[in-house]
Amino acid sequence: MQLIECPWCGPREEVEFSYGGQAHVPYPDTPGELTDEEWARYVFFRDNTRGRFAERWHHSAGCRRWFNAIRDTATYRFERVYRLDEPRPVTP
Amino acid sequence: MTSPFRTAEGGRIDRATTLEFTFDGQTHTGHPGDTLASALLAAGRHQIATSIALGRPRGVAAAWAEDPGGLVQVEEPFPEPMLLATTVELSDGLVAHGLPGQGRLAEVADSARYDGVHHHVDVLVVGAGPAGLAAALTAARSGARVALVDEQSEAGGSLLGGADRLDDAPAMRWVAAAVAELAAHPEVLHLQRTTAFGSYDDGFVLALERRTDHLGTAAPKQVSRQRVWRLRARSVVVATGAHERPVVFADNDRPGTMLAGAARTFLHRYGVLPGRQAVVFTTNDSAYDAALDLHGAGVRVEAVVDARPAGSPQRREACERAGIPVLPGAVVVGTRGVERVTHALVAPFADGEVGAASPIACDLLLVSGGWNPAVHLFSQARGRLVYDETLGAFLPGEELDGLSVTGAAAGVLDLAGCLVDGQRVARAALSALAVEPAGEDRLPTAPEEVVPAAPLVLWRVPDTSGAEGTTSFVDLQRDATVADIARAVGAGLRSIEHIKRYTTIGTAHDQGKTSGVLTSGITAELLGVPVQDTGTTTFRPPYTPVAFAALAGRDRGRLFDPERVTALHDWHVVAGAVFEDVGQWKRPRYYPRPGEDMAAAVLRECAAARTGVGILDGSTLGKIDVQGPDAAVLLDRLYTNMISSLKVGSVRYGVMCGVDGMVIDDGTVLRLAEDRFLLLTTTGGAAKILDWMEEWAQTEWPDLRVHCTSVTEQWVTFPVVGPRSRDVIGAVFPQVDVSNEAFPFMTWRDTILDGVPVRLARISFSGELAFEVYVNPWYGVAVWERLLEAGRPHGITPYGTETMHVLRAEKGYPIIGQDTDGTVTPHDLGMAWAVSKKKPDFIGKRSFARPANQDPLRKQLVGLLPVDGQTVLPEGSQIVDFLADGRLPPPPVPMLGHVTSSYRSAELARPFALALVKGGRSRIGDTLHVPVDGALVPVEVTGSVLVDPEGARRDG
Amino acid sequence: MSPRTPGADLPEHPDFLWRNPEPKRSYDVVIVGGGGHGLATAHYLAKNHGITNVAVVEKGWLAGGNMARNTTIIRSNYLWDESSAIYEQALKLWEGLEEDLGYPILFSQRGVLNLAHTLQDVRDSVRRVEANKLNGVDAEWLEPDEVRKVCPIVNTSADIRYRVLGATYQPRAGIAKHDYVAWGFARRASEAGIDLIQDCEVTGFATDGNRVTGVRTTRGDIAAGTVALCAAGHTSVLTDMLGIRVPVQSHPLQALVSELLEPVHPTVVMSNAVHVYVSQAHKGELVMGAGVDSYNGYGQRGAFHIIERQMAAAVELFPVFARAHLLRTWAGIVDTSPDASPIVGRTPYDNVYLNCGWGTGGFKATPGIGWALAHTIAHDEPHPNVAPFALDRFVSGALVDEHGAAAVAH
Amino acid sequence: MAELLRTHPLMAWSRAFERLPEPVGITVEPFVATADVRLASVGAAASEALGVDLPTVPNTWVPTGTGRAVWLGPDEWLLSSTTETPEQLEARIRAAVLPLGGSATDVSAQRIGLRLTGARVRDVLAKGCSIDLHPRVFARGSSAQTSLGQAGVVLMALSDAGDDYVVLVRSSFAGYLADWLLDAALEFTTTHDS
Repeated sequence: MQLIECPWCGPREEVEFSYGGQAHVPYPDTPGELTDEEWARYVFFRDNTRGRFAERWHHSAGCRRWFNAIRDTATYRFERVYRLDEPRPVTP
Repeated sequence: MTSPFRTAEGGRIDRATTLEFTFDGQTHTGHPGDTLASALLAAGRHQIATSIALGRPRGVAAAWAEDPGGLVQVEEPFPEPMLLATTVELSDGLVAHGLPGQGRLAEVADSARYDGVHHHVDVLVVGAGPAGLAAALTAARSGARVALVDEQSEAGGSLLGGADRLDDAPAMRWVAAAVAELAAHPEVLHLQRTTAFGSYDDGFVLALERRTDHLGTAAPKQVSRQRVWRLRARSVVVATGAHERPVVFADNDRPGTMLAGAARTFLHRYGVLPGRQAVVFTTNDSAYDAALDLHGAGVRVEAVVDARPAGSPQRREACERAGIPVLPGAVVVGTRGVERVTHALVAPFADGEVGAASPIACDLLLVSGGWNPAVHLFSQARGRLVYDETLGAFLPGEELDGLSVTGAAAGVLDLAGCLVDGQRVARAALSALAVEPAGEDRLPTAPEEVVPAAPLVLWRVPDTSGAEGTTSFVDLQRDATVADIARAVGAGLRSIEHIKRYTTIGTAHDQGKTSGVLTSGITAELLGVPVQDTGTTTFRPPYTPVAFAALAGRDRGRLFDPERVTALHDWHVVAGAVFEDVGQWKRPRYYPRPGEDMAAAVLRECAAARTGVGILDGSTLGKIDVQGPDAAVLLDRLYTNMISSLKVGSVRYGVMCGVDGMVIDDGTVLRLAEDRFLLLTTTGGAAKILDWMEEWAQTEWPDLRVHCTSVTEQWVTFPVVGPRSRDVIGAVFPQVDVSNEAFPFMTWRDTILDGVPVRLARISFSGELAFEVYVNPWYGVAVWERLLEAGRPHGITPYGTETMHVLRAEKGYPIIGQDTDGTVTPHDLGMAWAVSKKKPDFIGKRSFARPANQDPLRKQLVGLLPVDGQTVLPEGSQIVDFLADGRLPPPPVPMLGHVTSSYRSAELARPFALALVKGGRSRIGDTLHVPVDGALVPVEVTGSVLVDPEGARRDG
Repeated sequence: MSPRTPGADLPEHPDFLWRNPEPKRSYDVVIVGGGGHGLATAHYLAKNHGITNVAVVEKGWLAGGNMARNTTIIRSNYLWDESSAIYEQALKLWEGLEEDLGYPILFSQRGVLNLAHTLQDVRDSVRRVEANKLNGVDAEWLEPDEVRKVCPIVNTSADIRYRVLGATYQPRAGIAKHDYVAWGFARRASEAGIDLIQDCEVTGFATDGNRVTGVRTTRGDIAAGTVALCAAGHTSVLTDMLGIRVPVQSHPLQALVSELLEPVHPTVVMSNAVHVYVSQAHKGELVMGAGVDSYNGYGQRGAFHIIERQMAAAVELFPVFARAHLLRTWAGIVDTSPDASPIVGRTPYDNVYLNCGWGTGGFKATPGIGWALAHTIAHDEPHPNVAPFALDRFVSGALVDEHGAAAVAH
Repeated sequence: MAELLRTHPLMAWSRAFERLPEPVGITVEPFVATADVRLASVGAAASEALGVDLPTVPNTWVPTGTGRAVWLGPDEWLLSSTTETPEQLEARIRAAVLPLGGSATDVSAQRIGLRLTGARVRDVLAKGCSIDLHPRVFARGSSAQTSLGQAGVVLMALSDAGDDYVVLVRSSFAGYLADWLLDAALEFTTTHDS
C-alpha cells in the first residue's frame, strides 16, 4: 500500500490508480505496412524489466489523467513521475 | 474456586470486582485487569492444553503474544478459535477450554460489527513502553500530529511487569503522567489494546484495535468489536520491545517452565505467584531480577543456575543477601514431572561439556536465554537484519526512510537507555519532517544501573537424557525439536527456509516468536556456519493473528459490493420485478404476474413487444458525451466503421475492437452536432469504454481536440418497442411528428415535455418499430408513468432483460460478452458491413490480416433450430459432428463450437439458439448435434436472423 | 495423553533428500530454475529418457519460488482443448505420482467447485463443463442445493450480494502438499545422479551463433548441451540476457493461511465474481488466494488492500469464517501471458527451450509440463501437448485464450 | 397535464437521515444544475466569459455566487448553479467556452450531493476515505476526487473546522453510499453504551 504521486493531485493511495504497463510504446504510424511479426511485437510484447522501469499509470479514481513513472519493479519504489508531455527523465 | 496463588496485594488488577469464568468446565474467578492466563495461574493451574502431535501437557510459558504454550478456544460469548490465554482479557462469563491443536469455528455467522478507519499522522509510535512513551511525548510536545498504539490493555510496556523507579517514584507513576499529558494534546491519538500487525511502504501501518472483548457480554452492539486502523505516518517509530528467548534443553516443555520475565510480569502486573519453589536458569543478568522479585514476594528460589562460567559478579551479592544460591557454570539439562514440573536437573557446564546432573525440586522453572528484539515491523518494511554476536539476536541493520527503531527493539535493554533513545529517535524523526521540537522536553531520571555482565549466547543444552534431542523442544506449538532440525540438516537441507518446512518450526500460531532465532542458531551450529549466513525466515504480516472479519470490516452483505440502481428502481420493486445482477447493476429480468413462472412471463412480454407495445428501462446503458472539433476523428479511429460521415440528427450502430481485432463493445452513436456525439455502450462496458477512449486520447493522440465525459446517469433511457410504439410516443410527445417520413429509422429528435427537454431516437434492438426516450432522471419516473399511461389502451407491457435478450436474439443481434468471449471479430459475427474498408486504419484493423484471422474454420455466429422444435438448448452447450452410427466417438470428441444464447420464441413458436460454430456460415442448412443430458439433440444451422429477415417491421 | 489432533501427524520427510554437489564444468542439459517445473523436468529426463548428466541451477533454495507459495489447487477443467489436454495429462500423472516418487505427496482428490454468481457465469460454466465432458475430463454442473451438499458451509442463501447460482464441479480435482511434491521430484532427480545446485544464480549465457554453449553463474561457468528455462516469474530476466523477447509480465500474487482448524471445509471452492479461492489443508489451516496485483513486480509481496478484499469475499461466501484468523500472508511472482496460457517450446536459439507464462496455473501442471518438456528436450521436438503453446502463436494470432472462458484461472 | 414531478435517488433515505444525531448530520442537495467544463487554459478571457475564475490549484473549489466551481483535472471543472436549469447552465457555459476551444456537458443528474455536518462527520468519512481530512490539510476550499467506501466521490470541505463537507456521488451509487454512511454513523447514534 504505497502512496503514488499523481503529477496533478499529489500523493494518493495506490488503490486510486490503475496500471498501464510499459510506457513509451507508441502506436505504429502505419500498422498496415507492418509484417505480422512487427505487428505482434506491438500488440503483445512488452518489456518485463526487473529493476527500473518506465511505465504508464492512470489516476483512475481521481483526476483520471494518465501519466508516466519510473519505478523499480523489484522494490516497487517510484523514483519519478512525469506528465505525458514531459520527456522521459534521464536516470543515472 | 479460590485463587491460592494470588498475592495479598499489588498488581494492576481491580480486586474490588470479581469476574467469574469457566475453563475446561471448571469455574474460576479473577478480576478486571487479569488475562485468562493470569487468572488460571492465580488458581494454580499451569497446564492449558496438550500438544498437537505428541499430546504432551503444555502450560503458560510467556506473558503475552510470544507465548508458545497456552492455546485456548473461546466458546462464550462467541466461539473463537485458537487464542492465547495470555492475550485473552478476562471478562465475566467467559467460557474457554484448552486447545490441543485445532481451533473450532462457530457454526453460525458472527453478528459482531467490525470496521476500519484511515488516520494520518506526522509521527506514529508503536509501543507504549519507556522508549515509545518518551518518543511519543517528544513528538507530541512539538505540536506534531502523533499516534501512539500499544497492544496491551494499558501503557507501560516492560514497566508493567517490573518494579522500576523513575524520578524516585514507581515508574508507573511516570507512565500515568505521560498518558495524561498525551491525552491533553489535541493532536495525539493514543490507542491501547491496539496491535500494529503490518508495516508497509510509505509509513503505512495496519493496527488492530480490540474495542469490546474486555467488556464481555456488556459490549455495546453498535460499536465495532474490532477496528483495523490504517495508519499513514510521515514517520514511524517502532518501539515494540523485545521477546525473551528460551534456552532449549530436554523436557523443556513441562508446565511450570516459563520465561523469567514472564514470571515477573505475572507477579507485578497481575499479582500472581507463578509458583512457590523456583529454579532460575539463565545466560544473562536480566533473570536475576525475576529471582530477587519472586524471592521478595515469598517464593522460595532454590537456585539461580547461570550458564556463564563466572555467573554474574554484579548480581552475586544481591542473591547472597537474599539467601538465593547461585550456581555459575551450570545448566539445566532436563526436568521431571508430567503435568507440572517437579524437578530441574542441574549439571555443571564448561566448554560446551555437561557434567553429571542432580535434581532440584521446584514447581516453577524460569528460563532466560537473552532477548530477541521485536524487529518484525522493521523487517516487514524490508529492513535488513544483522546478527549481533553479543546479544545472540538479529537487530535492525540499516536506517530506513521514515521508519526508525528504538528501545529494546533496537537492542537497548536498560531503562535509562530506552528513555534517551526514544527521545533521540523522535527528535530525529521530527527533524526529518522539519518540525521543531519543544523547548521543554524533559526525561525522567532513572536510577543508575550497574553495567550487566556480558551475556552468554546459548541456544541449547546438550541432551544427556538419552532422548537425543527428541524432547528438546524448539517450537512447542509444532512439537518440533532439536532432533528434527538435526534430521533436516542430515537430509541435505541447508537453507533456513527448507529447515522450517521440513520441521514446520515457526508455522504455528505464534509464527516462531520464540523459536525462530533459536532455529537459526541451532541450524548454524549444526552446519558449522555463522548465524548471519543462516539468517532468519522472512517476517511476514501479520505480527499476530487477525480475524478474517476484522479485515473484511464493513464490506459485508449489502455493503460487500455496491448495488447500482436506476432512477426507476423503486418502481421496478413495486412492480414485482425479478432482478438480475449485471455487473454491479440491479436490472429487472422480468415482471412475473401472479402465478407466472419466468418462461410464461417472458413469452407474454415478448408477445407484447412484437404485437403491441412494450417498455424497457434501458438506463444502465453506458453513455459518453464526446465533444470537440476532432470528436469525429477520434471515433473514426476507435470504431470499426465510419462515424465521421454520420449526419447531425442521425444515429449509427458501431463496433469497437481491441488492438488484437477482437470485439470489445458495441452500441449506437448519435451525432448531436458537428462537434458533438452521444455514444451508447453496453451496460457492462460503460466504464471500460470511457477508460479506453480517454487512454487513446490522452496517451496516443493528445493533439486531438476532443473531450469525453460520462453521462451514464445523466439520462434515463426507455425503449418503447412494438407496432403500437408510435401511438404511445405520439400521444406523449405531441410536438413531435412521429411519422416514418418525418422521423425515420436511425434518427433522433429533441422535444420538450412540460418544459423538460426530452430526446427521442428511432433505434431498435428488437427489430420492431421502436423509439428510445432519453430524459434527465429527475423526471424519469414521471416520464415513465406518462408513457405507461399513454400505452395503457395498447396494453403496454414493461419487460426486462430476458425479453430484451430474446427479442434481439431473434434478430441475430449479438450481446457482447455473451455471444462473444474476447476471441470473436466483427467478421465472425457476420458484421463485415460494420467494418470500414475506406478508413486507412482503426484500432484492430491490422489484426484482421493475421494468418489466424484468415482461417475458414474460424467460429462464426449462426442460428440453431432444434429439429424437434421442443428442446431449449442449455446456453453453453457444445456442438459436435454426428457420427455415422449415431453415437459420439470416445473422448476427446472434436467440438465445433457452443451455444451462446438460447430461448423460447413466442414469435417462432419454438425454441431457437445463437451459436459460435467453426465455419458456421458455410454450414447453414446442415444438421449438427448438441449433447444435452446424455442425448444428442439434432439442430439445423441457420442464418442468425430468424425473425423478419427483411427488416420490414422496424418502420411499423 | 490425549489423542493426536487430526492432521497433526503428517507423514514425515525422509532422512535423506538430496546431495549438495559442487557444479561440474559441463552438463548435457542445464535446467535454469529449481522450482517444481525444473525439478519435474529433471526427474522425467532421467526416468523416461535416461538423461542424467543434468544440472538444475537455482538462484535461491529449491522450490522456493511459486512452488512454495501457491495454494496447491490441482484441476484440469479448462475450457480449450489444448489446455485441458495438458492439464488432464498432468492430473493423470498426479494420480500416480505418490507411487512414482515414493513420496507421500498427500494428493487429496476432494473436488473443486467453481461457483457461478451471474447468468453469464452460468453460461460460461456450462460451456466449460460440456467441453470438459467431451474432452474426457470429469465435470458436472451443480445446482445450488447440490453445491450445498458438496460444501455445506458455502452461503447459498439469498442473503448475499451475489447469489450462488450453481457451480461446476470436478470430483477428481483437489490439493497436494507442495513441498512434498517438490522434494519428491528433487530426491528422485538427485538419486538419479542429477545435480541440484542451489544459491547458483545465472548471470549470463555463453553463445555461439544460434547456440548457447553454457551458462555463467555465481558459482562459475557451466557448459551446457541444451538449456531449458524454467524460471517462472524471473523468465524475462533470463531471456533479456539472451536477447529473446517473450510476451510475459511478472506480477505479485498473494496468498494467505489461517490457524489450524477442525475440519469444516471438505472441498476446494473458487469464485470469480466474489473473488477468492479456498481449501482447508491437511493440517487444518484454511489456504486462500486472491487476485493478481495489477502492476509488474518482482518483490514477492503485494498490497494489503488485496488481502482485505479477499477477506471480505471469504466472509461473504463463508460466514462461518468470520473469526478464523489470518496467520500469515505472502506473495509469489506469476508470469502472465497475453492469452492466460503458457508459452512452451523453441526459442530463436537451437538448443534453448522456453517454459513460462503459466500465470496461476503452474503448480497444477507440474508433472505434466515436466513430462512434456523432458520429451521435448530428449527428442528435440515439441511434445504434442505443448506444441499449441509455442511462442509463434502471438504472430499468427492463434491464441489459446483462457481469459474470457475460464475467468477463474487459478 | 400536470407538471412533471421530480424524484432523486435518496428520497427513501430522508427519514433515516433525519433520525441521525447532531454530530452526524446528513442532508441531500438534489436537483442542482451542474456542468462538466473542459478548457485547455484559463485566463482573463475565460473568467470574463464564465463570470468566475476557475480554480487552477489542484484539489480546490471556489464559490461562484450561485454555485461552486470544483477543480477536477488540469483542464476540467464542475460548475454548479442553483439558479439555472440544467439546460440553461449547459447552454451558457458551452457558449462561453466553445470559442476558447472548450466544451461543456450537462451532468446535473450524473451525481447527487450530500451535505455532511457535525463534529463526528470527519470520523464517519475516515472509515472509507483514505485522504487526510484534517483541517490543517483539507480546509475550506479543498476538494478531492477519491473513493468513499467503494464509491467514487467528489469531496469538498466547507469549513476550516473539519465539520462541514459536501460529497458528490454518482446517482446510481447514491443508495449504496447512503447505506454506507448510515452504517458508518451507527456507533454515534446512541450516546450511552447499551
